[in-house]
Amino acid sequence: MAIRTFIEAIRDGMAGEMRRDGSVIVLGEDVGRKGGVFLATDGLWAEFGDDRVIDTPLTESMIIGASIGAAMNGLRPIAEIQFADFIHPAFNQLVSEAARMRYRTNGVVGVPMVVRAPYGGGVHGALYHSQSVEAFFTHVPGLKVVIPSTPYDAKGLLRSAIRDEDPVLYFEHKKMYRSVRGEVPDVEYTVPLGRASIRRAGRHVTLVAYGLMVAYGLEAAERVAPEGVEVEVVDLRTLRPLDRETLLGSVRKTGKCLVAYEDNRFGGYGAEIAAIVAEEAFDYLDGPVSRIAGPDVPAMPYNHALEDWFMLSPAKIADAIRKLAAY
Amino acid sequence: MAIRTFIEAIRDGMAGEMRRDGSVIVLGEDVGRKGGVFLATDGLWAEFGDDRVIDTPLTESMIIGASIGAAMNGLRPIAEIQFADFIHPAFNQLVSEAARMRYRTNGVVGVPMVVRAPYGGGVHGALYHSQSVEAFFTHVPGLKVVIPSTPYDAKGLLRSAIRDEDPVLYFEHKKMYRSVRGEVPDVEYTVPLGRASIRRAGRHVTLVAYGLMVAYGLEAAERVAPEGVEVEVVDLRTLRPLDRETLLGSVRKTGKCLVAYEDNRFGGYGAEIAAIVAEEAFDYLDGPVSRIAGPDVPAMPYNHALEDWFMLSPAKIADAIRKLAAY
Amino acid sequence: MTLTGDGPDATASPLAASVGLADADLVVMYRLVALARAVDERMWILNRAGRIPFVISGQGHEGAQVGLAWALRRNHDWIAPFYRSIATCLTAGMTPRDLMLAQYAKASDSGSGGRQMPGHYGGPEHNIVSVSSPVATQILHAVGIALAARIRGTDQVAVAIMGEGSSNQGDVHEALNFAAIHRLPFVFIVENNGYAISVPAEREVSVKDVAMRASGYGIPGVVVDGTDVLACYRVGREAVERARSGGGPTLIEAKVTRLTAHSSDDQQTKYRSETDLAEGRAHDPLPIFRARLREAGVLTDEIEAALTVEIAAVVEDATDFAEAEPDPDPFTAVDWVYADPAASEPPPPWHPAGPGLSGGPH
Amino acid sequence: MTLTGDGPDATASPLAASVGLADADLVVMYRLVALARAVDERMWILNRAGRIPFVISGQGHEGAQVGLAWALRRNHDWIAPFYRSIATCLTAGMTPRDLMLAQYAKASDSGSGGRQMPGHYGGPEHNIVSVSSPVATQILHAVGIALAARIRGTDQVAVAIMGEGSSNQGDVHEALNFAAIHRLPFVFIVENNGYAISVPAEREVSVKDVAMRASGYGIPGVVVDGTDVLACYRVGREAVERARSGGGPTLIEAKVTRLTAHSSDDQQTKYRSETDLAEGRAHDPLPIFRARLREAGVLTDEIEAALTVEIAAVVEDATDFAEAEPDPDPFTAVDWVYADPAASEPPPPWHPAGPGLSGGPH
Ligand SMILES: Cc1ncc(C[n+]2csc(CCOP(=O)(O)OP(=O)(O)O)c2C)c(N)n1
Ligand SMILES: Cc1ncc(C[n+]2csc(CCOP(=O)(O)OP(=O)(O)O)c2C)c(N)n1
Ligand SMILES: [Mg+2]
Ligand SMILES: [Mg+2]
Repeated sequence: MAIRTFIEAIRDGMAGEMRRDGSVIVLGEDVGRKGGVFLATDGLWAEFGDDRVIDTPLTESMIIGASIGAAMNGLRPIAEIQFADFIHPAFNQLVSEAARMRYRTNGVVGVPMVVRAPYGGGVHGALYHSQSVEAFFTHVPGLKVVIPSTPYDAKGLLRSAIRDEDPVLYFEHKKMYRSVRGEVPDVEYTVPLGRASIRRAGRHVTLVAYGLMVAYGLEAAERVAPEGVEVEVVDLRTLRPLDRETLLGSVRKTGKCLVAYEDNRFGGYGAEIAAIVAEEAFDYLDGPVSRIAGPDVPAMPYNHALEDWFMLSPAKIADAIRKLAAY
Repeated sequence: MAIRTFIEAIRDGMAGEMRRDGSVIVLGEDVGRKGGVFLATDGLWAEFGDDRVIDTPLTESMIIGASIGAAMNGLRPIAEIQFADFIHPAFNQLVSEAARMRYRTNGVVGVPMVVRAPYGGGVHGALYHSQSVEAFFTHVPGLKVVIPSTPYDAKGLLRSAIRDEDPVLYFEHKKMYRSVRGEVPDVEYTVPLGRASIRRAGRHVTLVAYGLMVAYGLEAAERVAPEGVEVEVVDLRTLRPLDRETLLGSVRKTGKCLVAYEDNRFGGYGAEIAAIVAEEAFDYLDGPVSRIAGPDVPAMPYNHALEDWFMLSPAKIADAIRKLAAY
Repeated sequence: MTLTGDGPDATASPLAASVGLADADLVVMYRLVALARAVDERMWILNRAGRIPFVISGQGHEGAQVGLAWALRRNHDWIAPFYRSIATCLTAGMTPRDLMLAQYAKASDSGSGGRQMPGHYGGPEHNIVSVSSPVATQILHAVGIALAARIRGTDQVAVAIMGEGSSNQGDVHEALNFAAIHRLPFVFIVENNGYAISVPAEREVSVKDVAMRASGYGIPGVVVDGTDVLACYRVGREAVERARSGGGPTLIEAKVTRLTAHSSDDQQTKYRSETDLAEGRAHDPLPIFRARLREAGVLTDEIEAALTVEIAAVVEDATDFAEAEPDPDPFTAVDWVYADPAASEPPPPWHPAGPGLSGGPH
Repeated sequence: MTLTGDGPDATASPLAASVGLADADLVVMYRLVALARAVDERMWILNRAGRIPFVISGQGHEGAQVGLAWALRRNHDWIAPFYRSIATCLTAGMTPRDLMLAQYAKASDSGSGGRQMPGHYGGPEHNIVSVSSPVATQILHAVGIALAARIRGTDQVAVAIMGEGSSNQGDVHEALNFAAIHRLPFVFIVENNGYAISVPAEREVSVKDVAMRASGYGIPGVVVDGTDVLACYRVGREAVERARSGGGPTLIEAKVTRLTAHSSDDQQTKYRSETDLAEGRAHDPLPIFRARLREAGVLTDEIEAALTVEIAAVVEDATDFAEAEPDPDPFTAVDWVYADPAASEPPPPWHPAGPGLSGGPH
């Protein structure tokens, strides 16, 4: 067991899979010699060379579209989108093509590829380097969406994503890259897609979260614990496919559910979680399924005062927990 | 009062605004001489000429991006996307640019433009001419989203959308173009954005719908009426901004809420409606907030047997109403 | 794809010899053009008869399609075609039965199992990429395929094909730039028929020839007369050889004509003059190729008569066969969202919940 | 933007006369180059001192920016710039205070009120389009602006500016095609500094000169040395005149150098050799323009001394001013989602619910 940062775990996950499987390649802007703007791919170009670590032109639709083609012809591409905010030019390729290839060929042609992208705010990234984009893609059948919250999971989930036969979007909260550390075994292991994890057990309120919000949620749980509120924190890890059993099992136990997400509230991923819980755990609910989420403004503004206003925090989540617990 | 088809009402709405305001232009693929593939713009080119009715190249990002620019320099463009399925190449321009221009200029620069697109299935349109895309855009603060359900509203809402100072996506269910008729006054009138309409009053279940699903929902309500189930049908009309008062008022009255939408269920627009109702009307609920929606497969398949399987119908909605009413 | 070899098949008229083929090749090529036309015409008849709700056609494009595709190695090279690529698909190995199954959207349609709209062909066993509707996306798939071919050393060439209107999409720019930088084994074919639905070329492409855009990527651009099947073959062969030998991509623009409306949903007389339509008909590749082969003595009365009979029978067979095949079982519509059925969301309430029917292949 | 007129300002050295300007114009242009550099250098100092978290720089691009922008009519023509456009923005009328307010993201930043990241300028009163981060989108805005100018008969020209890496985005293809078809009053400027962050031009653009792509759209493409400010002006003027007089768009590629790392988050020594960096420094437009003007006798010791003092004072003033301005009130963050505050969703629970504070401007 070594202690690794979040980004090191991601890098290790890629390097490990590239060593194991010669068909895995990495492509994206600045992923080669520079090793990526966050250094997620640092060292890969030196180890695997020009053919397997490709510095692409500044063209996201091409990065995704060519990855689809490469996946159809025997490779397993890991495409890096430099910031999740810049995935939008590739939206058509992801939604119309990657997501539908297996379905439209009646199962004959698959597209095994991973799209990695740093998302999320609180890093002075402003309107265009802070976005949470998961809701756009969790809505799309045919895509899988993973958002890890620990270095252990980051590596294990990434390995599973690379081995998956279908396109997986893998979003990494950029604020966690260097601030989060944890134990990561040196041995090869995977964490399966589609399984949530209960990070903290509790009897009164289920807090559903993913990515950075898991850490904030755990901190919020600590804050309210002395007040006698026991929070169960469910880390979804894979947003699609969703682990309904773990989610509903927890809510049926606690009777109260709060969903925390950093993205804009209206139509965000948490809306689906809330809707599922409201429908499928209705008889168990002792309070309204609640959400705490990013404000409904177009994007995270830059000035620190504005950014702080936008971002969720352990304190804001704790307030929402208190309100729900008191219901 | 004249009886007009849905598409005639839309055409009249555009023509009326173009006559009233010289800054309104129409642009898109085949909108000129051909009058659009559904003939929504038929006759406009003959009346308003090359400068105001522009046949563009086959490039959606350009259609939206240039509309943004034109709107910044004094025009009010109505951009037609030939099928909603083909709006995805313009996703970046809509989400990163149109939606954020006012916010990023702190209110100084607005983008008054309308994007019209036919959406929806049940017309043998297959995987790429049947899609419901509203959920991608209702999630984006800065955009407004309108989906009319009657010729009267189609015209009145379109006029309001054209006069609005912000970008409005206006989706038209293509199955309704010629099959739906209704009274449309010859006088100039508008229907305000952001106001839902109660299409049928009832005491037992609130059915929330928009677009084609309003008609299906009304038919479903008819079907269950003899069984003693009184359904209140709320037609949202504007999906964003949402008319919370009408929505919540109805659910607080009936205590039961069913949301019907044609789009894929998971993460669809109806998830947000369900989440809002579950949170804000919790104390009034006599049954789980329920959803009936399109299956979670990547798109609507072509063969009629598969398409029928995919599409909602009055019968399917009636079944869902019965289940909820019996709760 | 040449048949040239020893034996009687190796006979070559001066015409055939001029492009390095045997007369037998030319006859097969002619048959493909004529067959594509016959299948296509049948599609329209079926549409008018209410048997199939939608037709999109390759009529006028067939000469270029056969000539260009003839330069590829069947079942080895890759093709990312578009909705007019009927003759391309036939040349690459699909059969009239395959096409008709797609047209009827039957369960046994090997491209999509009846899920795709007519005209959206796919032939996985022939390395034909499944056609989708949003135009131009396929160019990036072909470029990615070419990238994989280069990295894996498979000696494959990838071809993408689309109309001139579609070539204005942003994806085309990004694809050509990347393919050119990496000198990928890639060929881009534009079938320029002068219209994107109703919009004439001068309102949708800013230059006379799409091929003029090639130099902006540092790759060769060639214009070829799409009615000249053998010229298309020659140009295609050069591009494919260049691609295979590491010389990088080529842009080929074939000037063709659209003999039909855009699709069965279109009325082209609304936006095309009678002169324009007549001019189009004068560029029909079928009679032009036929006359050329007759002149060269390659096509004789005998051969023609035999082909006519054979093609009629094949089209009849394909139609009858496809018509008789079953529709897909509606409950298969949940299959193949993912490779792993467990990854699917639960099916809708109207879906039977029996084993094998919820969320996965059965 | 020329100052040429009667009076002492009209004096023209042979150098100035060669481009139809007065010496006074040249001095103002030189001042703009030097001022942009000084503001830029100050930004880095502030960054290192921890005053501003992020810098993205125009150093090395200023000569081209001033020369090209000098050809525009201030506050009439439109500019859709990018994050390196410091000198462009100054030439178009923004002040060092404006730039520093943006850099500090203060409430009184007229471009965005502190919402945008440093480098994302905007000057509505000068028809400078607010810069966003996703590259290349602005080319379509400029084209749309040009379309509106043509339809409304405003006699305006619209310019879009970006780096060579960004010019590979699909939006560029779609924009140039449309602008060329309609011969819009539009100029596309590419500032080619040989890198897109760490990726060298040969891996991101498939041709030596981006200008080679112009012919693929049927528009003129010009390469100009970005260290030659007056050549840039000449080329810019021709393009702007052509655009204004109905001659359609032009693509101008200015060869420039990136004197700094991509941004304050980048370490360029990781991917650029010392030779490459030295070569870059040899193409610094500031000393080159200065030498040229001194040689021509336009820039004297006296003028230089005065400029040095003035620029230092202006930069000092701008910094002090911006530093002292207040941050935005966090509760204004709900404002301007829509023109109509009632269209906003309710604010989050941590937002005060007082009048004017929920969902609208106040
Ligand atoms: C992205 C996208 N936008 C619009 C359409 C609708 N559409 C289908 S074919 C077509 C015209 C294509 O013209 P061209 O590329 O010249 O091919 P042609 O049909 O003339 O062979 C259009 C606009 C589409 N399929 N995809
Ligand atoms: C769509 C998009 N993708 C990626 C980025 C990240 N990014 C910012 S600047 C840049 C390089 C731009 O290179 P170039 O266009 O040559 O301009 P330069 O910075 O060299 O002046 C990249 C990749 C972005 N801003 N937008
Ligand atoms: Mg065409
Ligand atoms: Mg550059």
